[in-house]
Amino acid sequence: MAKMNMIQSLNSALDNAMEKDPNVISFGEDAGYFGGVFRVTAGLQEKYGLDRSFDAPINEAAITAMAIGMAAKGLRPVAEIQFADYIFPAIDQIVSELSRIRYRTAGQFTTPVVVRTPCGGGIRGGQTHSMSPEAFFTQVPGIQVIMPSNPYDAKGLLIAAIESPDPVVFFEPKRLYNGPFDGDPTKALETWAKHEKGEVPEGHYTLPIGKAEVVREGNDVTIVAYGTLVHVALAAAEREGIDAEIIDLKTLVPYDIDTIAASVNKTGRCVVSQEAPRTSGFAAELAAQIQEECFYALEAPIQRVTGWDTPYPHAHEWAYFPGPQRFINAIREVLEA
Amino acid sequence: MAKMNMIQSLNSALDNAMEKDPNVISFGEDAGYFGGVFRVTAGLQEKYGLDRSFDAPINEAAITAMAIGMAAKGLRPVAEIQFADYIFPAIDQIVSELSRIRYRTAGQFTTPVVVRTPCGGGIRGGQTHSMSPEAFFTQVPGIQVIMPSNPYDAKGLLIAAIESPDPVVFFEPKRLYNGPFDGDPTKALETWAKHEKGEVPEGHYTLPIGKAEVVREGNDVTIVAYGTLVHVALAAAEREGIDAEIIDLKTLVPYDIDTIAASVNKTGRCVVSQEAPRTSGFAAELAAQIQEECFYALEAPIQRVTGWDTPYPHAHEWAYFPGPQRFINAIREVLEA
Amino acid sequence: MTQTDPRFHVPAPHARPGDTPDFSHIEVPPAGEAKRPEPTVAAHETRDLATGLVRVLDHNHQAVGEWDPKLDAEPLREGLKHMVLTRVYDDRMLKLQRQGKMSFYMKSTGEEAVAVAAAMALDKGDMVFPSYRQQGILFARGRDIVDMMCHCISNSRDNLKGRQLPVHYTWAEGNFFSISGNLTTQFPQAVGYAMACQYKGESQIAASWIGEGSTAEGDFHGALVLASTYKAPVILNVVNNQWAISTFQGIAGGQAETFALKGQGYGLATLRIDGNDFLAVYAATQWAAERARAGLGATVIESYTYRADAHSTSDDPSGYRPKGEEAKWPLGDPIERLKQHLIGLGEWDEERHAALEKELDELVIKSYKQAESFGTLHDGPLSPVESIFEDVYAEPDWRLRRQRQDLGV
Amino acid sequence: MTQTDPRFHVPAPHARPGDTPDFSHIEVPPAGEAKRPEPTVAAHETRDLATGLVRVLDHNHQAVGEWDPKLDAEPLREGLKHMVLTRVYDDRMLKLQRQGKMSFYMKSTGEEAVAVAAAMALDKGDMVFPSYRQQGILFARGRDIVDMMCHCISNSRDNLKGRQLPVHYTWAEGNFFSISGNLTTQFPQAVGYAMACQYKGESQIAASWIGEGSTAEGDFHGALVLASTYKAPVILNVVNNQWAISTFQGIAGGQAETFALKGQGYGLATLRIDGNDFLAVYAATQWAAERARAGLGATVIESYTYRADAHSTSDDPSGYRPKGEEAKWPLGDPIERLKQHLIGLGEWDEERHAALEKELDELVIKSYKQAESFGTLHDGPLSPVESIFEDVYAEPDWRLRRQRQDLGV
Ligand SMILES: Cc1ncc(C[n+]2csc(CCOP(=O)(O)OP(=O)(O)O)c2C)c(N)n1
Ligand SMILES: Cc1ncc(C[n+]2csc(CCOP(=O)(O)OP(=O)(O)O)c2C)c(N)n1
Ligand SMILES: [Mg+2]
Ligand SMILES: [Mg+2]
Repeated sequence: MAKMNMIQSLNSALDNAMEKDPNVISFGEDAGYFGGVFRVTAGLQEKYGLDRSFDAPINEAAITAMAIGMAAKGLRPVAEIQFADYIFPAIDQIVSELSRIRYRTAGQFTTPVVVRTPCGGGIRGGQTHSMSPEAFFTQVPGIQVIMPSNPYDAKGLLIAAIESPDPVVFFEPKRLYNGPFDGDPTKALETWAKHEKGEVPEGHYTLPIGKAEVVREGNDVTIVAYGTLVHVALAAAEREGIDAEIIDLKTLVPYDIDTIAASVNKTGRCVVSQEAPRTSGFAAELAAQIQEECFYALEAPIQRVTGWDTPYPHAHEWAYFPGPQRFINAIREVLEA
Repeated sequence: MAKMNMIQSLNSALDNAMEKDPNVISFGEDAGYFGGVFRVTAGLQEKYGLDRSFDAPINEAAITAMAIGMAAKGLRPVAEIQFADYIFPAIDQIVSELSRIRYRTAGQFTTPVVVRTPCGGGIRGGQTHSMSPEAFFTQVPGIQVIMPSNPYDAKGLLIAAIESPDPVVFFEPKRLYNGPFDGDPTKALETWAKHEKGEVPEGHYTLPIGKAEVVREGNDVTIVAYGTLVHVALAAAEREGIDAEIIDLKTLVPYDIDTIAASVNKTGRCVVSQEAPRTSGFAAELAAQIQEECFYALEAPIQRVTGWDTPYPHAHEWAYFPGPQRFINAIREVLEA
Repeated sequence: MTQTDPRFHVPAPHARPGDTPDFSHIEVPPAGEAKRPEPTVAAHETRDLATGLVRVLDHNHQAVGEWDPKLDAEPLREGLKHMVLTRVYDDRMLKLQRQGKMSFYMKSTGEEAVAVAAAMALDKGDMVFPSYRQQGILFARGRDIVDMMCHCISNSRDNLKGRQLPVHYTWAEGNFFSISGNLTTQFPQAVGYAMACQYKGESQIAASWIGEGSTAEGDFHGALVLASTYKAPVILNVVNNQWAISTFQGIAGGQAETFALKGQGYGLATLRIDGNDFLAVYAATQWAAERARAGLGATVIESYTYRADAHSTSDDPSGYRPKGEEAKWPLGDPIERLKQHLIGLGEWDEERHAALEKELDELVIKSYKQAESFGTLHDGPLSPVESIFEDVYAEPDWRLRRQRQDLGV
Repeated sequence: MTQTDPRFHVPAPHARPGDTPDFSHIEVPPAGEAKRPEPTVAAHETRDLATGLVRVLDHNHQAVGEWDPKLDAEPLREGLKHMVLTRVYDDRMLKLQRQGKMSFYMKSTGEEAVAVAAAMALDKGDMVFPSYRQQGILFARGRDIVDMMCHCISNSRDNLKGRQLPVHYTWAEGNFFSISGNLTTQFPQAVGYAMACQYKGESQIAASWIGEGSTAEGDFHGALVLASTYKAPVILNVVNNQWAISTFQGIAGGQAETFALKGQGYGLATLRIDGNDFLAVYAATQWAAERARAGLGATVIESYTYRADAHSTSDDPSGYRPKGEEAKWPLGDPIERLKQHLIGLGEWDEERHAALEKELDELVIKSYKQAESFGTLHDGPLSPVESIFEDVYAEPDWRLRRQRQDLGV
């Protein structure tokens, strides 16, 4: 075991995967020589050579298409999109191609590509460095969607994604790269050093795709979160002393409905959350499915804690970000209903 | 008043709008000389000239970007994307640009573009001519999303979209172009000639964006539908003799929550529907919001009638398409719950 | 409102319905004129070849000049056979589509050489990423016709389980990648595939085809950027058949001299060839493959040809171009030209040709009977309904398992 | 695992950290050598200009050759002043960013001529679609410095209401379009805008700028296709400053000879110019604007220059290129070169230059004080919080009204 932040653990995942399987290669804008603007791929080119970790031209569609072609030939490409905001030029290759190759060829070709990309706000990135576009990808049959919330999970899930026979879009909440974040920007930055999920094995391990984790047990309300908001939800529950059960979803597609339903059936109340704008975000899918699944257990309407239906503003980032107060409001709402 | 099918009424909308405002122009792949593969823009080039209705290169991103640039200079561009399946190359220009110009310039520039595109299955188009990607766009702050279900609405809403100060993605359910469709592919094709919504004024009129319509009154269950499924839901209710209230949503963003909530509060039961794959579709947004809004009125979980989480298959199109039987199953489920 | 002069330029073709077909603007250089540099030549030295037109078969149907691939009669006859089969098959399938046997069809009439000659010049192991109009590759590579038909009529033996539109073939065994309904997406994929071939240390290369209309897509540029940056062993074919559904080549081409010339901007080798000349297509592909295998990177080949029939069964060209335009196409018909060449060589004659056509037509008819015995789209049997839930993922997750149950299959 | 030879080609720069900066591979043709055709010339006749390098200022800082725009001393001094102001402003803003006054900053050091000279050669009414490194345009067009700063520190007077990252200016009055954080998206938008200018019968044209790294995006191709098809009156500038964050120009350029050459493939006029030569940039822009206004379509201009500082305040170039590389750049510094030219003309001297620098630095400092009086990102006041719900739509719909309530503002 070693202390790692999320950048290091993701780097370690790539390192282990590349060590183990010579078909694993990594590329992206600034992701080769320099090792990525967030340094997730640092050192890989030096260690594995120019053709296993390399720089790509600034064309996200071409990066994805290149990965698809390589995967069809048996490689295991891990493509980095520098910011999730810049995944949109690639979305046609993801929606129309990557997701469907297995289906439309009836299994004659498969393209187990991982598209890694940092997402989310909280770093004053403004509207083009802050998006959480995960819900777009959860709509696409054939794609698995993952978003870890800590270094330990990030590594285990990234290796699992690379080894998955299916294509994966892997979101890395960039606000968590260097430390957990409870939603209070005025506090001193925390690091992963003191966090138990900052303890990361140096060797190869995987976590199961599709499994959520109850990160806090409780009886009064279930909070479903993923990525950065896991920490915010925890902070909100702690701050208010609420007996909340908090689920870290980790995988969005396929999401772990059993774990969620068991919890909501127990607590009878539920808050679902996402950092993205409210309308048609992934929390809507969760709410829709949970009310169907647990209707008779529910004692109050499911509340959604989300970003607003606006672009991510720069200066008023913290008015947009769904911080602890917004969780507390929603929890009160469901508890008092 | 004249009898029009949906192609004619959309064409008439464009004609009226171009007649009225010389800044309105129309373009797209095969949309100029030939008048569009579905003939929605037929005759416009002849009538208004080569620079008001013209062919565009096969580059959906460039078509959208061209529209943005033109709109910034004060034109009112109506861009056709030949099939909604091909809107993905344009999605970056829509999500990152079109939707945000007003916001990021604090109103100094606005880009009132309409992107028209035929969507949905039922014409044996296979996975690349059948998609209903509307939910993607409902996630994008700054965009209005419309999908009419008949010639009368189509015209009134298209003119409203063209005159809207905001950008609009306008979906045309292609299975409805030539006639209503109740979901039974074995029946003889119907035309709009005998349908009351096939009566369309020849002159200029608009329908309000954001207003739904109760197309069938009822007391036992509310069915929310849009596009092709409005007709399928009606057929299901008729066939089973169910006292269903059916709402034609027409506008998805902003959706008419008041009309929906009033109905669900009355009936206490609700089915929401979409043709797109189930996960994270627009029906999820509806269900999430309705359960929040009408929780105490609901006597059963809201059911979603949707496509499956698969690409749209070609041969088994009708096993995928959410036809009347799937509505009936869902209605029974909510009624018997 | 009356029509005024357009306020900005919108290109228009030379002739529209009602006009007399007019190709007088097309310059056809004499066959044999183009120089053939070594495949090791610097990319920028192929610039002239991007604006010229490599032609081997002259107006007397004789093979002339440096690009003559000097094939024996046997492969020429084989090529002829594949082209005739392609045409016969296309014609039959169109008829069947009109009879409601399948939902859709796309012919390659007039463009048979582009696919067949290229396929013959490639190794069978080379991976092809075609568009929907290179069915000729399948014939050249010996795909079973019954299997092809089973796909087109989506029956129980369709190797794509009824999931794809007709003509959107996949044939992994034959190194034939999945055809996408989305234009141009395969172009950059082919480059990635080619890079992976090098990565694996194999001599395999990749080749892809798109139409001239499809060059307008961003993915065209992406493919050329990748090919240029990584010097990938790939052949990037642009089939300029003059039309993209109803829009003529000028809507994609604009003021560009040729489509091949775009490759020069990326430092790629470029050839513009007579796509109706079997020998030119063969020679160009061979040249580009040799170059790619030598590690010298990609070649952009523009095949100049004409789409002699409708875009697809959903299209009627009489709405946008003069009737009979195809007969006036100055580069003739690829089958006729190769046939006359072989006759000129004394290696073929009209009788054998007629016999071949008859034989292949019978083969196609017989094959269709056989294919139909496995079902048709209209009457079934199809792939089992539950197969729609398979292959979305390696294993269906709970959502798909439940949905299958909901459908009751 | 040890490093082996790469199995496919991956381009690498001539020098990396620790190496001695090396620009010996760069050919610098003598100033004055390039021919200047009339702006009405056929696009393909500008091919040589796509691979050459238009230079006006020679090594003695004299203006030579056909491209000399023969400007009076006054506009030259004005240009010098705008460039100095740009640099002084950039330097000051960097310091302020380091002090936490703003979240982010991007300098244009070394590239001032590209923006300033182009802006001066255009009409003020021409619409510009810049990237984030053409702040020089704002100075040349006389934007109020305090306003610029108010944007960068997102205070209560930020004309973008704190919604955009610093340096992502918009200034409609000055015909300066919104800068996007997404690369290259503005390139095809500029073409659409230019077409609309023609549509409205105005003589206004559009100009856009992207970096050489950004040419790899699909939107680059889309812009050139549109410009070619519709012959739009637009100037498409590629600022080749050798670096795209940490990747050198070869990752986008691959085996291409130059970036300008790409324009030839679309039948567009093409110029490759010394971007550190104020007169060359001015002359080229003037030429392209004249061509555009004459209805002859677009010009692709590659400005060859060097990003003399970090990509942005989030970047440290010492991780990927040798320290001091900027000092070895063979085309020198744009400010120094114009200054020496003016001195050579007897129209300027070191004293006046020092005084100018001082004056502008004081202006910037004073302006900042003033700007700060309207607030800073850190300490406020900012735009009112509720403004985050405005301008999403013309009118907020029920969702935004409720959300504003939820936020309690
Ligand atoms: C991304 C995308 N946009 C639009 C279409 C619709 N479409 C299908 S074929 C076609 C024309 C293609 O023309 P070209 O590339 O010249 O190929 P050809 O049909 O002539 O072989 C169009 C516009 C599509 N299939 N995919
Ligand atoms: C679509 C998109 N992809 C990636 C990025 C991240 N990014 C910002 S600047 C940059 C480098 C751009 O280089 P270049 O075009 O040469 O411009 P320069 O910074 O040199 O002026 C990158 C990759 C982005 N902003 N947008
Ligand atoms: Mg074509
Ligand atoms: Mg650059």
